[in-house]
Parts: sequence; C-alpha cells; structure tokens
Amino acid sequence: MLEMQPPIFARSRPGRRGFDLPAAGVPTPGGPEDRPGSIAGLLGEVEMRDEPPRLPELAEPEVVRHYTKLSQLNHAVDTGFYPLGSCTMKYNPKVNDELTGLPGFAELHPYQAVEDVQGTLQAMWELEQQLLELTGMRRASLQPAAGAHGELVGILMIRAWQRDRGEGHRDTVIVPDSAHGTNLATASMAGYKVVEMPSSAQGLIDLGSLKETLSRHQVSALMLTNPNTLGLFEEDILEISRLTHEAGALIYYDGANLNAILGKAKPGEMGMDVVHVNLHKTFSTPHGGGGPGAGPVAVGETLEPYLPAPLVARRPDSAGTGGAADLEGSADTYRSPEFYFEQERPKSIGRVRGFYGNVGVLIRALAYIISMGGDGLQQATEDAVLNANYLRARLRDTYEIPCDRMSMHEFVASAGRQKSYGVNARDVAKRILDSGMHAPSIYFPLIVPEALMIEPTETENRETLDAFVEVMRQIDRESREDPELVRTAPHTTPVRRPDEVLAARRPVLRWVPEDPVNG
Amino acid sequence: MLEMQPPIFARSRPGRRGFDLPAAGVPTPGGPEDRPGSIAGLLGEVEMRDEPPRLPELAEPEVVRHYTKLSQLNHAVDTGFYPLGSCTMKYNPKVNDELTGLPGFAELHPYQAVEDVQGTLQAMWELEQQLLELTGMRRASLQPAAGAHGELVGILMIRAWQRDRGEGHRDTVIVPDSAHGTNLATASMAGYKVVEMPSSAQGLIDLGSLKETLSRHQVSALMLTNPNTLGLFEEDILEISRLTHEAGALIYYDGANLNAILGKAKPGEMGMDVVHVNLHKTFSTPHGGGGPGAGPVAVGETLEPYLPAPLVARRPDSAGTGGAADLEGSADTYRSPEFYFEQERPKSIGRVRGFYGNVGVLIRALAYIISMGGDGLQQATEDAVLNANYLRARLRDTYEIPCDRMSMHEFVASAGRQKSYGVNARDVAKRILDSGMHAPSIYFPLIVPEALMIEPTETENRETLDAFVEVMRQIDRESREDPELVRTAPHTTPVRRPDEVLAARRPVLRWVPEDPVNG
Amino acid sequence: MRYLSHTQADRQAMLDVIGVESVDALFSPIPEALRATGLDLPAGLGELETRQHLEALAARNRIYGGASFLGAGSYNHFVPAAVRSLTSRAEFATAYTPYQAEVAQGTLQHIFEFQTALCELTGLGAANASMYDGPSALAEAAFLALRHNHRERILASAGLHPEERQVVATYASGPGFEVSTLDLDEDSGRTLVPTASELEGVGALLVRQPNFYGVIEDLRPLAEAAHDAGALLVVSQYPVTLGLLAPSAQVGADVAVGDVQPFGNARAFGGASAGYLVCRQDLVRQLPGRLVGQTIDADGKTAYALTLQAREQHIRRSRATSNICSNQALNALAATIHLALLGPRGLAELGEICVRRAHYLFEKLLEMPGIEPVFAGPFFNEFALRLPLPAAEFSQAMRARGVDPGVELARFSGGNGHRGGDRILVAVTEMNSPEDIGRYLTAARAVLAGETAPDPAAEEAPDA
Amino acid sequence: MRYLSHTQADRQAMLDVIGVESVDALFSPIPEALRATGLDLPAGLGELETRQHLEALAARNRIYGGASFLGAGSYNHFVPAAVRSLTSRAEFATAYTPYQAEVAQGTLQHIFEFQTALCELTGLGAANASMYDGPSALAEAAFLALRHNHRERILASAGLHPEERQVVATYASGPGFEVSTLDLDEDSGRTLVPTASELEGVGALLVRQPNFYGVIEDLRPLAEAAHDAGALLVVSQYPVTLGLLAPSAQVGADVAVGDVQPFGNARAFGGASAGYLVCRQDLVRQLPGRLVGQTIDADGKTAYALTLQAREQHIRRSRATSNICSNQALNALAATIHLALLGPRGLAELGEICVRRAHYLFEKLLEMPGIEPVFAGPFFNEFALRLPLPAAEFSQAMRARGVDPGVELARFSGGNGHRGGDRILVAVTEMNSPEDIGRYLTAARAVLAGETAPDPAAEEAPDA
Ligand SMILES: Cc1ncc(COP(=O)(O)O)c(C=O)c1O
Ligand SMILES: Cc1ncc(COP(=O)(O)O)c(C=O)c1O
Repeated sequence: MLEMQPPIFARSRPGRRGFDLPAAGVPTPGGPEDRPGSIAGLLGEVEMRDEPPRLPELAEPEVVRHYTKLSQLNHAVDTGFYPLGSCTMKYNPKVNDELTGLPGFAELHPYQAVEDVQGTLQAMWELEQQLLELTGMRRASLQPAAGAHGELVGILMIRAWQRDRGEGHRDTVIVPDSAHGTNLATASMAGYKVVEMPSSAQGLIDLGSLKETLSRHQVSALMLTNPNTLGLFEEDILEISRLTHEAGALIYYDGANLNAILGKAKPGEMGMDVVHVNLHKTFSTPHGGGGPGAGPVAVGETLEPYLPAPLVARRPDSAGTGGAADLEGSADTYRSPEFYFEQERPKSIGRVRGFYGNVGVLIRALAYIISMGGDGLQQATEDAVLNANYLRARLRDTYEIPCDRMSMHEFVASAGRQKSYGVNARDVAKRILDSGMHAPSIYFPLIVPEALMIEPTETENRETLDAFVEVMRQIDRESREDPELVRTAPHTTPVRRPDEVLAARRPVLRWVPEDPVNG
Repeated sequence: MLEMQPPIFARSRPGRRGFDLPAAGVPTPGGPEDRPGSIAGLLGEVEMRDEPPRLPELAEPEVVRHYTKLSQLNHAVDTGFYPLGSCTMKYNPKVNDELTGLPGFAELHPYQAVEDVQGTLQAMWELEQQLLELTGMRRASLQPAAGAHGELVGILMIRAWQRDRGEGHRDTVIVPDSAHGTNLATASMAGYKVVEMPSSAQGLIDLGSLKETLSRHQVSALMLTNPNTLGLFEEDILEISRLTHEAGALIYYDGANLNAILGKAKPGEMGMDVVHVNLHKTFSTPHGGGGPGAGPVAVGETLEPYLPAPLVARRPDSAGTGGAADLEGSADTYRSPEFYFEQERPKSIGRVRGFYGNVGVLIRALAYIISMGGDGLQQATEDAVLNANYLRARLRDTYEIPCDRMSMHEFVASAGRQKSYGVNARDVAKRILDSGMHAPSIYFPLIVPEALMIEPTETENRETLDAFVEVMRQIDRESREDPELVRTAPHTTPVRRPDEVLAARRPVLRWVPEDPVNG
Repeated sequence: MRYLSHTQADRQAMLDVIGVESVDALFSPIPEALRATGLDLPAGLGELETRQHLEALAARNRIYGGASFLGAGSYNHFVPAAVRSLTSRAEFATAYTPYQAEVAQGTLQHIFEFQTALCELTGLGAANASMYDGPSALAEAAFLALRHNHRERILASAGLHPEERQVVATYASGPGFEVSTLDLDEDSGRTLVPTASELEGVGALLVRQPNFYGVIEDLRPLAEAAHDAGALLVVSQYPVTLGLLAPSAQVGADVAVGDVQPFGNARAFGGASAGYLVCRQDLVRQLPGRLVGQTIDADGKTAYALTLQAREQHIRRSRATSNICSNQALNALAATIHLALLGPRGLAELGEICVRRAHYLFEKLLEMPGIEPVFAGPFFNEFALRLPLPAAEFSQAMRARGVDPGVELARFSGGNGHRGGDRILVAVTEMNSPEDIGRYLTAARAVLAGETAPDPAAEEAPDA
Repeated sequence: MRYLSHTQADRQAMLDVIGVESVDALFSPIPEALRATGLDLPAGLGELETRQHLEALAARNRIYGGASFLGAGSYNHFVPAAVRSLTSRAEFATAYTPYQAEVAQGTLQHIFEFQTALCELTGLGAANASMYDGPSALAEAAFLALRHNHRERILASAGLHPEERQVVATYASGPGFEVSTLDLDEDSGRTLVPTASELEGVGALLVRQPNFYGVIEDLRPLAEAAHDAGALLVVSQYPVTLGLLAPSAQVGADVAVGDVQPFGNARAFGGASAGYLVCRQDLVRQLPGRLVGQTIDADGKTAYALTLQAREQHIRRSRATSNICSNQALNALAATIHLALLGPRGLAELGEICVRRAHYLFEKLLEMPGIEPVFAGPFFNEFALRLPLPAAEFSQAMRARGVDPGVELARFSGGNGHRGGDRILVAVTEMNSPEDIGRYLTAARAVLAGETAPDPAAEEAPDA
C-alpha cells in the first residue's frame, strides 16, 4: 500500500515522547538566590526561550512507522533500474556501509590527537593514492563535499594561481554549451564571467569556436567534461589542451563521468590541470536521496601548491608503528606517527569546509576500490560503456539519437519523433515511471531538444536493459496510438504530476498547524 | 510499484557470481598419485557430486534487488497496524537488534570455555530472573525455540514427573475447546490422548465439565491459556487449580498471552505448575515472518528437577571478576567464574535443541525488559488492555461480540451479522487488507463462528485504533450495500486470494526449471 | 516510556469511551486475591543506558576472530553484509507468519526459494519452511519416519552429535519410542553397517554426515541395510559439504536434516539459526511444519500460499504431524540469500577452501610429537585429535596465546565440560586465514614444548 | 567480480547487437595516444578480505567513548538506533536527488519536514534542504546577505570557529569580498558590539552562538547595530542550544546556519553531517540550494516537489544563487528523525543534561590549583580553560589515563596542532556520564599533582 502520509508534525500529540534521557546525575552548583539549581540560574544573563519549539511529539513506534512508510514512496537503486544520465546510479555495496559504521571510524572525533587517528588517516591516504593513479594527477584534496564543491575548489585554485602570476585581470571562464549547470554556477560564484561555447554538430567542442573564444576574452579557465554530457569522448582533447594552455588558461576537468574511462584514459595524460571526482557516482557510494557525496579534487604540478589545507601525508620512512616520539625540526608536525596532516601550505586557497571532508563517504569509496581492484574497475568501465552502447543500438529504431556515434557510459536520445504525436520528453519520462523503472535525465544537456539522457551503469544486467527497451518501445507505440495515456502519465504512482507552478507561485516550504491542507 | 517477482532461480544465468572467496592459501598435501592436490584426492574414498546443485547464479546487485523487492510485498508491524489476535504484533525496538548484533554476542561460539562467555551467561541469567519475577515461578529453561517448543518441554516434564511417581498410566491431557492448536498437538506429540472440554457460555472453563473430565479420564495435565484465546481472564482459576491438583494432575499454562497481565497477576500465584513465555510476543522480539522466536519455560517446585539441562547458574558468593581459579569439590564446574552451566541434573528430561536456545532472541528480550523496567511493563499491559477494550467498545455497534465482557489484551468479534448479507469473516479480513492494515486472526478460536480475533497491542496509538474502527464500519456498510465488493476483496494487493485448493491438490513446493508457470 | 504513545489524556478519553472510571476497572476480571502489587524489577532505562548495560555484557565475552577453530555443529563462516542488510529490512523482520497471503508474498516466496534450495542441495523432493535447529529437525525426522512405517524403534549412529542424540531421546521419551545405538568402526570412525537383527523393527536409522568426529560416512551401505529392513535412512548433515559431496538422495537418504547456520547465520552462542528437513516427495504429507506452495491467484497470476496445512496443528490439532508453529523463517531467509550469493561455484569453492586448509593444519599437527588422529577415515574440514596432554590444559594454554584450538571432547561425557580427556575436535573454515593457521601451529608447538609464557608476536606463516 | 553480472557470453552477445567485434572497439573514440594500459592498482579483494583490511584500519583509531570531552564543532551526542535503522533503508539511501517527484515523495517529504523543524528551532521563515556542513553554510549565508543588500564587506566575530572563518575567507576570495574581524571582549569573551564605522559598507555580520570559546553571546545589541547599518545578522549555531535559548529570530538574526551533526549523525572524523541555512521568509529567493514545497498533484492530492528551482544551477546556470547540487540529504534525514524522537521536551532535557554536567565539571576543575577560566561570560556545555601546564602535555597525560580532555586551542594557531599554548576547550554532553566526569577529575588531579603512572582503577564518583 503506497499511500501518502501526513507530515510528521501533523501526527504530533502533546505529551508523547520517543526518547528517554538519563538523569543529569550531578549536583548543580548554586545559581542566583532566586533561581538556585535552575538551568536559567546556571546560564546566567541569557535570553531563554518562552515556548518550546513545535517539534513533533511522538513515541518511537510512531516515528519508525512514519519514516518506514515514507521510504516506501521512493524509487531507489535497490528497488529498480535507475538510468538517470550523468548521475551514475550504480549498485552501492552493503559491506561498505557496514565498514563505515565501525565504531573505530564512526566514533572518531576530528580533533583527536594525530596518534589516535592513524587508521582513518591511512584510509584517506590510501584513497588519495588510488585516485591519483586513476586520474593520472599528482596530489588530491579530499575536502570537497560534492562535485560542485570540488569545482569551486578547482576554480578558486586557478584564480589564485593566476593572481599569483599577475594575471588577475583574466575574468572569464569558458564552458561548452553542453555543460552541467554547476560548471557555470561555480565560475560565477568564484567571481568570473561565464562564456558558453556552442558545440559542434558532432556534439563536441568546436576547435574553431574555442580558438575564437580564447582570443576574444580574458580567459582564465576552460571547464569541460570528458566524456561530455552527451556521453561522447572529446576526441580533440589534446589539441584543446594545447590551445587553452597556449592562451595562458588552465583546464578544469569535471570528472563526474569518470566511470567511462577507468583504466582506459587518464585526465592527467590529457593535459588537464584539475579534476574532481564524484565518489557518489563512479565509486559507488550511496546518493542518499541527494547526498552526502564527496568530490575530491586532484591536480597536476601547476596547482598543487594551491590545494586546500590540510592534506594527509605519510612519513616516507615511517615504520608504521604509530609511535609518539618527537620528530625534531619538522615544521609541519610535532610527533612522528606514520600519517599526519600537512597544515602549512602557504599558497593554499584555504579550507572549503570544516574538518576534513565527508570521511564516511571516503571510507566507502576506499572499500569499493579495494574490492574492485584495478582489473575490476577497468571491467566496470567496459561494462558501463557496453551497456550504454547496447541500449543505444537497441533504441535507435524508435528514438532519435542526435549524435549517434560510439558513446561512452551514457548517451542522449531525444523524444523529438514522439513530439510530433504530441508527447514530449517529460511525458515519456513520466510514463516510464509506470513500469517501475526510473526515468532518464530529461531536457539535459540543453543542446538536445527533448533530451533523454540515458546512463544504465555497469551493475545492470542484460535482462534489465532489455526490459527497458521494451518499455521504451511500448511508450513509443502508445505515443502514436494513445498519446493521452502518455501525456497523463504516471498512472500508478502515489501522486501524479505535482503542480510545480503552484508550488513556486505560492511557496509552502514548511508545515504550519493552521494550514487546512495539512489537516 | 508492488510487483510480483520471478523466483530467484528463474533469474539465474550461468556464470554469474555474487561472492568472491579468498584463495585457500595453503599448500595441499599430496593425495593419491593420479589426483595430486585435488580435492577428491584429499578427501579420499568419498562419493563426490557429479553435477553442482542448481543454486541460482547471480551478481550481488541482482540478489539485493530481488530480496528488496520481495520485502516490499510484505505487510509488517513497521508498515502498518497488525491486530492479529494471539500474536501480539507490537513494536520491535531497533536498538535491541543492534545490541544482539554486537560482535561480542554474535561471534560467540557455543562451546567456548565458560570463562570466555561470561557476558552471555550473565545476560541469560538476568533474563531468567526477570521472567521468574514476572511469572511468579521458581526456575526457567531458556532452551525452547518457540512457544510450541516450550509446551513440549512442559508436557514432557509433567510426563516424567508422573512416571517418577508411578503414575505413568495417566494418559490424557485435557484442553478447553478454545485452545490454540499447538496445545493439542503438543500433548499428542508427547504420546497423550487429548480431550477437549466445552467452554461455558461465558467463554470460560466450565467447572462442572472440568470436574467431570477429571473424573472420567486418567488425566495427566490440564493445559490452559489465561487470559484465554477469547481474551478473557479465567475468573475461577484458583478453583480450577485446586480441582486439577486434587485429581493428581498438573497444569500447563500457555503464556502466549502474558502481555495482558504483567504486573497484574502471576501464573505462579494462580497455582500453575509450568508456564511458557513467548519472547516474540510479550517481549517484543521481531517475528521475522514466522521466527525465530523463543519460548522459555518456567516451573514451580514440583517440576524444577525435570527442566532441560543445562541451566545457567550464578555462583552465589562470586565476586564477579570472572577469574579462572579452580573451585575445589564442585561436581558441576571445574572453574569458578561467576556464571556457569549446571549440567548434571539427574531428573532432567534432557535437551530439546542443540546448544542453549535462540540466544539472540533472549538478548533482545533482556534489552526490552531493561528498557521498560517494572513500571513500564505494567504500563504496557495497562495500555494493551485499554486498547483492546476501547476497540471492543467502539466496534460493538457494528460487529457481534459473542462474549461482550471486560476483555484483557484482545477480544473476539464475529462477522456473524455480516454473514447474513453474504460476507464471511474471511471476506472481512481480505477487505481490511485494502486499507493498508493487516487483518485480525480469523476462524480462531474455533468456538466462535466467523471469529475475528483482535489484538491491537499497547504500541498502537489512538488515531490508529480509530482508523481501524472506521475501516471496520465501512466494511460493514459495504457488506450491506455492495457485498460483492467485499467478497472479491482484496483489490489493491499484489495478488488476490491465491487458490489454496489448487495449491494443496497439486502441490508445487519447489521451483523446477521445466515448469512453464515459472518461465 | 518511549515505546508507548498514550498520554494520560488519551487514556482518560479512552476509558470514557469504554465507560469505566479507571484503569483498575479494566482488570476487574482478575480475582482480588491474585491482583499483583507491582513488580520487583528496576525502573526502565533509556536507550543510552540500556546500550551501556548490554555493551558491558558483550565486552565480558571473548572473541577469537579467525583464531577460533571450534566447530562441532556451529561454524565460523563468513556472513556477507548483504545478508544482514536484507534480513534486517523491517518488512521481513517485523512481519508474522504469512497467514494473509496477499500481504505476505515476500515471506512466502522466500520460503519457497528456501525449500527449492534445500531440494537442490540434497537431491530430495520436498523441504519444509524450516525447523528450530538441526537437532530438533532430526528428532522430527525420526518421528516422520516412524509415522510413515508405523514403527517405534530408532537406531542412532554413535557418530551423531551427542546433543542431537539427546534431543532425539528427549522427543522419543514422550511416546516412548526406543532409541538404540549403532557403533562406529574403531579404526575408520565410520558407522558400522547394522545387521538385519539390529534393524529389526527399526523405523528410522539416523546417521550424521560428516559424523561428529568429522569422518565422512559411506552412506550407501547404510541406506541399503535400512531399506532392506523397511527403515528409512535419515541423514543429519553439515550442509557446506553438499557443494562437493554426492547429494543425499543419490546415496540413499530418505530424509535429510541439518542446520543452515553456516549459511548466513552468525554463531551467536548457538542460536538462532534454522533447521531444515527435506524428504522424498512421496513422504510430503508426513512433513512437519509449514510448507509454501506455488499456485495462482484470482486473476490467474502466480502466487504463493501456505499449503498442505491439514498436516498442521492449527487445522489438524491433536492429529497434526507436529506441534511446530513459529519456526525460524528469518534465519532461513539469511541462508537463502547467502546461497544465492554463493551460487553453485561459490559453494564448491567454499568447501574447497575449508577442505584444503583443514587438511593442511591436520598434516602439520600430526608432525608434532604425540599428536595423533583419533580416526583414520576421510574428513572434510573437521577432525579429532588425541593430544599428549590433557585437552583442557592444551586449550587453556592455547587460549592464553590467543587461539581457541578446538572443542574438548570430554565436554560431551557429562559435566560442565572439559574435565579430563585428551581428545579435541578441530574445525577449519574460510575464516581461519593461512596466518591464523600459522598462529595455531606456532602456539601448539610452544605448548607442546612446555613453554609457559605466551609470545603473541611470533607467528608462523604457512610455507605456501 | 561480485558487483558485475555480465558473463563473457553476455558481453559477446551484446557486442554483436552493437555491431562491433570487441570491447576495444567501444573505446575507439579515445585517441590512441591516450589509451591507458591498465592500472597500477592491486587485484580486487573479496568481501572477507576487504573487511579485514578496513577493520584493521578502524582498529588503528583510538575511541574514548564517554571519556571523550572534545567538541569545537563536533559533538559526542547519542544517536538512537532507530535513526540508523531508518536512514539505512535502501529506499532512502540508494535514491538520487528527487527529480522525479512521483517516485520520490519519501525524500521530498522528509526534506519538507527538515525545513519545518529548522524553522521551528530558529523561529525564521524559510530553511533549505541542507548544505554541505556548518562552515560552508555560513559562507553561503554571507553571500546571501551580500546579494540581498548589494554590498561586498563581511564582518566576522572573532568568536567564529577558526575553521568556519577560514571557509568564509576562501569562498570570499573568488569574488574578492572583504572579510574583517570583530574582536571579543577580553573579560567576558563576548563579541564587542561594532561601531557604525566598523559596519560601514558591511552586508553581513557573522556571529557564532555559543561562540567558539563556548560563551553565549548577547545577540540583540549585535542585531541592532547590524540592522541600523543596513547589514544582516548571520548567526552560526550549535543547534542543541535551541531547545532552551531564545529562537534566533527573536533575538534579531536574519539568517541562521549551523550543522545538524548533534542530531542523529555520528562524529565520523568530522563528516558527513549536514549544514542548515534558515532565513527570513522575505529572503527566500536568495536561498542557495534545494527547496521542497508542498503543492497538489493532478488529482488534487497533497504532494511535494522541488520548488523555486529558478534559483538553482541546473535552471539558472551562471546566475544561480549557488553552485550547490548534491547536498547532505541523508544526514538531514537523520537529524529530522532524531528531532522527531526527541520532541520539544526531549530537546530541552538534552540541553539541560549537557548544561548541568558541563557546569559541574567546570566548577570542580576550577577548584584545582592553577586552572582558570579563559572567559567569564555565560556558557552552555563548552568552556575554555587556562591550565598550569602546556595543554599538549596535559592532554597527553590525560589520554594515557584514558580520558581525552578537550581540544587544545593552540591547534588553531597554525601548524599540525597543539604545539605550545596552555588553553583547552572542554565540551560535555549526555554521553559523558557522571562516572566519566569523575574519571576526568581523578585523572586531572593526578596529572596536576605530577603523578606519572596512570592508575585506571581509581575513579572518582561525583558527590551527587
Ligand atoms: C557532469 C556533472 N558535473 C557536476 C555535477 C555536480 O556534482 P554534485 O552533485 O556532486 O555537486 C554533476 C552531478 O549531477 C554532474 O553530472
Ligand atoms: C495461545 C498460543 N499458544 C501457543 C502459541 C505457539 O507459539 P509459537 O508460535 O511460538 O510456537 C501461540 C502462537 O501462535 C499462541 O497464540
């Protein structure tokens, strides 16, 4: 029974409770005479709350049932196919969740003494080494909490580098028009002007247009994604790299699509200066309905001094004993355990978050890479690309494929043909939901009309891919024979086409008890 | 999308695997010359398998998705109301699952040295003490794996006691006709004849009929449930006890319904000789879709010598240090840790399972009792009884309540009135499923026609009870206005009324690849 | 109390609806004389404090990890995280027995899959939904056999696990079935083939495979003898062997039982896991316990339901095949998932690792002075040794070195364990890494040499 | 490889459908020159071995349990099991951002509930779906303020957490916003109310509550000064205090940020948890990140959807309010569930326990020779002390006695931590039991007395 639930606040009844706390168990030192032992007395001249916050009041069974039922309203990787392009919805191994939950990891405080945290530092160090091998870069920061956060780090590093060389006047970042929105938003957040370059007819970066843009603007950086958001490998990548560098700019490589090239090509060898990696995509950590992710940023020689501090480092001659003897003469450390934080990095752009990153996500990714091994990762890439091309080959009859060439881990189809029957990409997507599958990404990249961006990932088997093809064909048939059915889809979900216009026109962003809608 | 799934065997594809094993990593000592190093060589003259068993071949993501989707087809306490009478479907606290999973509990081998297992022995000992306090008995065995298993232990103890006193000719166990099926099956499994006594018009044991039965048969034991399966407390329990004992028989108390009387009454004080307790009911351990449960058996003085061995015991003078110094002169132990197994119990009926019981279930129950405390358990009983009587009061208008008196934790309604519109208890139950709730137990106890046995439990809030009343009223209305709707219910479940007759006539108890049904 | 939702106001309002003044009135059916006055139990604890109490208990247990070599019916096998993740799903864990099939297809189908997996492993035709554990499954299997051939005698190999033998005896004590013993060959450790007179009136011949001492039995001659005498052969098994050894049906078993603990279930001090019971298809109506069958629903869709319930207590009552009601469904699910992850190749490989490592440790131990095998018969991953010192002393010294070296066999000759006796039963699994085995050997050598102080640093790597 | 399902046969069949000969052909778009030749990474490990590796790492960390008194932005609060159980449900954990609302109502609704809970706690009108963490939320809040009042100066209290101050500075470095500092009163430790000239051109005044040194700020005068100068007051909070202290809106905050780590999220070495950002209703169109709104569906049913997306990068692209895309949804869910379990009373009680225990420890420590408070202002559950010996020495000696006594403040004056300095920051929560506090006091007394050998047995019970 998939039924919508009232907001938890509407389930509240005064006086219920879901939690029993221990007694304070200590004597309370006297406060002022009139309020001895009271909390207000302890706190002194502080403004207290008049009324408690209206949090819900519920017993534990009610809370558990509420969220269990809410969860059932979600589609998820564990419940079905999720070919959401650019998002790499692959299987998230269960063992990685368990390992991250080990008390030795989960109960560690970020400011414990360095000799007390060697295990986690080693995990971070190992992950960094693995990412460097996979990307062909030199050093990485694990601090960014997501891909976009990594982008910001990358662009700020480029900016700092350029200012250092006296080129602070370079005020422009260029992106292909197929770029993900975060690329543009990142650049402007870092204070840049953004110039979008039109893609070539093949869906790739157009060298001519690149040259022209580089010459017409004070370009600081080019941001690109490779394979790009059409799932196509930028075949001219070496030339792009040469031209950009010659123009005095650096290249930011959006590594959200790294799943396509593990063991097949390395951004470092393409001449990229900085790369972010989405651990919550390629490296199988769960998306959590929107996070947490992690977006480590790896750099080459040019930008290494600018990485956010601190970095994790390993004493090269360390015996691995984690001892606590003093190390004379080191500016960065005061003890000599095997792993330590490199704090003093004078050119560093500084921190972009508190502490060290989404460490739990990092540990999951480490466990994944260890489990897969080099060969396994390469096989994953091969299967991801195989699956995408297989779907492309099988859907080609029924759906337009604007750039119908060998794709990498994803490809973009279009509902252009179906449009002529009165059914658009959104309608197709909604109708897919009726089959118990998730829809592809739609209307992205922007350069493909009625785009359906399909990324099956390597953890899907052939039966599932074939079933998806059947669904897509059926929807095509329906579009011709009964377009209304598709236009009014979905028909089997708990709700159907929430009114987004209403939501934006009259935003209801919180529950309020008076609101009759919530009863 | 609640969709039926093919059997996992039908998803198998040769060559897939969901598990990577380590290498043996040791040299293999030579076998016979012709098969050096082979497994067959190592094993010697042993008949090997010609073909591997046809287990499914799948990758881990496929297995995870399969069982995730299967799970979604279930109703469960965490997803909705579950008023299944006699089953006490209360909330199962999450923390208890976690605690049972602590490596210190989960990874313990049953034959580790006694000084290495003190924690679990202490847990078992503490639980026994708590159960004795709650039941008013003297000693308990935690070995039985479920309620029915506990019944078997109890009846075998009675049999052994009677044989010891030279009354082995007593060949009959009597049960009220309202008894749970396990009571009768247990008695006959232990080699007894079973006599069913008709209940009184009030739904209770009829003293006259008890006397008569006691005099007419060679009665070894009376088995009763109190409150009985109608949810009624046997008001004459002291008289029942006196009569039975005077007749030379003992009383077995089916404690499946203990939830009704915690802190309110104790079987020991009612004169009961042996009681089993369902930890998976009253003590909140999850039912697991049919198990594991645990059915500890507590006894009074008479039967104490007959309890299954071993029992857990505590050295009265122990310092609690768990030391390993030898204890001179003890027949039962060879070391002196605080807790130990009492093995030598010459009159014991012996074991009824391997090892010591469903220890993981015991630990959950211990955590529950500790969390609730004495007051909490009593409050739970009060609320359970309150909830049952509240529902009874509110349903009385629309459904017949054959014994409409103050009930304990459950009560039995009847669809007798609805039957006159052509709708029976099964139809009502099936129609309830359409509301996202579970149905009550039906057609039990046997003495109530069209029985609907309703046990809300204490962990349900008033809103849920009221919603259930609405559903029941609506079904009553439907029975009058549109009985066909009810007769063909459920309408919203993944399947509807599986054909049980077909299932029994042509039993398909396993998947076979050739079977076209499974395609 | 965090598990209860009523406030005092709720309670009062509900009492009003019921039409009574106070909660006490609800308990008026309980005679005054019996009315308890509270409980002598401490006040309830919050979750934090409950956790602290239980964690302190868990910390009083000693865990050996890969350095535990104990078996004897409970084995140290790896449980994949996916098993825990899936079995802990509330929809499986907090559901009841699938009485309302429409909202229990998840449970019904996984039981159907469990039944299928057991049939595949054993080669027999019909498995039930699970039993309490291996030993109680064996007792029920013996009863099944006696029901089938209307006899009252059980013949039990001396190679049964002593505890399962005891369980059979306890169950048999009720109806008064006779249980007699069939000896082992002193040399090989295999069960001696019974003579016709030994089998006189016997309905069930019970054999363990591998037997308690780890010896792999030759079942064919036992099956023949049993069948010639009109008895059924019931085999109690360590199911991990079934990836490599001939399926039970092929070597003549009529009924196979065992415990799926090795598949997806933690040792947990011996419980919970799940027993299984599989029999020849023609014996299906004698099966105890729940059975799930495949059928079709009102719309013709494939569906699952409890079936052949006329065998069960809730329908047949005193004439049921057993009194079993709750079984071990969630543990059976763990096994089904683990088997699905392993697949046929995984199961065979798992067996191979166990066999290879066990034989390696066995050979190496035999090189030590004074250590001898108890029996000469073939073994899988468990073997009994005779030691040159009391087993209790050996075990204690080994444990002081961090290795739990095996089960002292004297534990089973009564008493609270290990007093006297020089025999030990050693089991090796995939959890005992080559390093753990090396540690065992180093420690054993030191103990045999009479060294007193444990030296945890020095470990022996296998010469692989 | 257990996570991949294709067999070689599958692969070949699929290549045939694609119409290429080999897998290599699929990678033909990659220029030859770039084609990698394998990876210099070890072979994959099975689950058992992966687990062994990670378990060994976890074992290299030292966990202090209730004897850890570290705070400074990451707090040792109890996480109820129900939080873990629910957040680990695959439907929550393995879903993506709720782009397809029809199959993501679970995620959408819990975000809506999170937004509501934060509005209730702060008294402000609009909360977003979460930010990466507290510090990055603060930086985004500062940007929000500058966007709102079209200014380019940020004034930051010296009572900010040094790391959040650094994050603000890093973010500001891109567009070149100026960040200047507002000092603390040397005695009370409270932020000095800025003068009009200090506020000249300032768009955002950033204050922490309680501040980094644990001192509870008096926000009203700061708010007044800010508002008089046309700036917004942005408060960075420890949200546990909000069960007792006046809600942010009431004391003049325009924007409130913080980290919900204390609610349902493990410390986990500092991540992952979730930042929150709540602002006045009228600023909602300046909010960064995702927002969920309630609406109705095609059938008129209440439904939830992402809303006001025109602020976001995927729609507005270079003119978005932020580049944030993935946030910390699952950690926000943990907080929402924990808050639902606590309720208003639970949250207040939780605060009370922390306050009482902290003040007790504080008073007792001040009785010891040479220990002095750094500031005199009121505090909640965290306080800074000046010690009569180097803090690093104190910490090391305490840790040798099993107590992690607090964060050495010198850690934040650069370098790899704790060199020099005599100041320490101590936090107390419900996880630090009276016994743990007693242990702290006993150990501290011994350390101050110059005792060398730790004596873990002797512990001091509080004289409660
Ligand atoms: C191509 C591309 N770049 C960047 C991002 C941003 O990553 P995140 O959501 O982790 O910030 C995404 C994620 O959707 C992406 O697909
Ligand atoms: C009254 C009664 N007695 C006995 C039992 C049997 O308990 P179990 O299922 O644990 O064997 C039950 C359970 O259904 C019951 O309700």
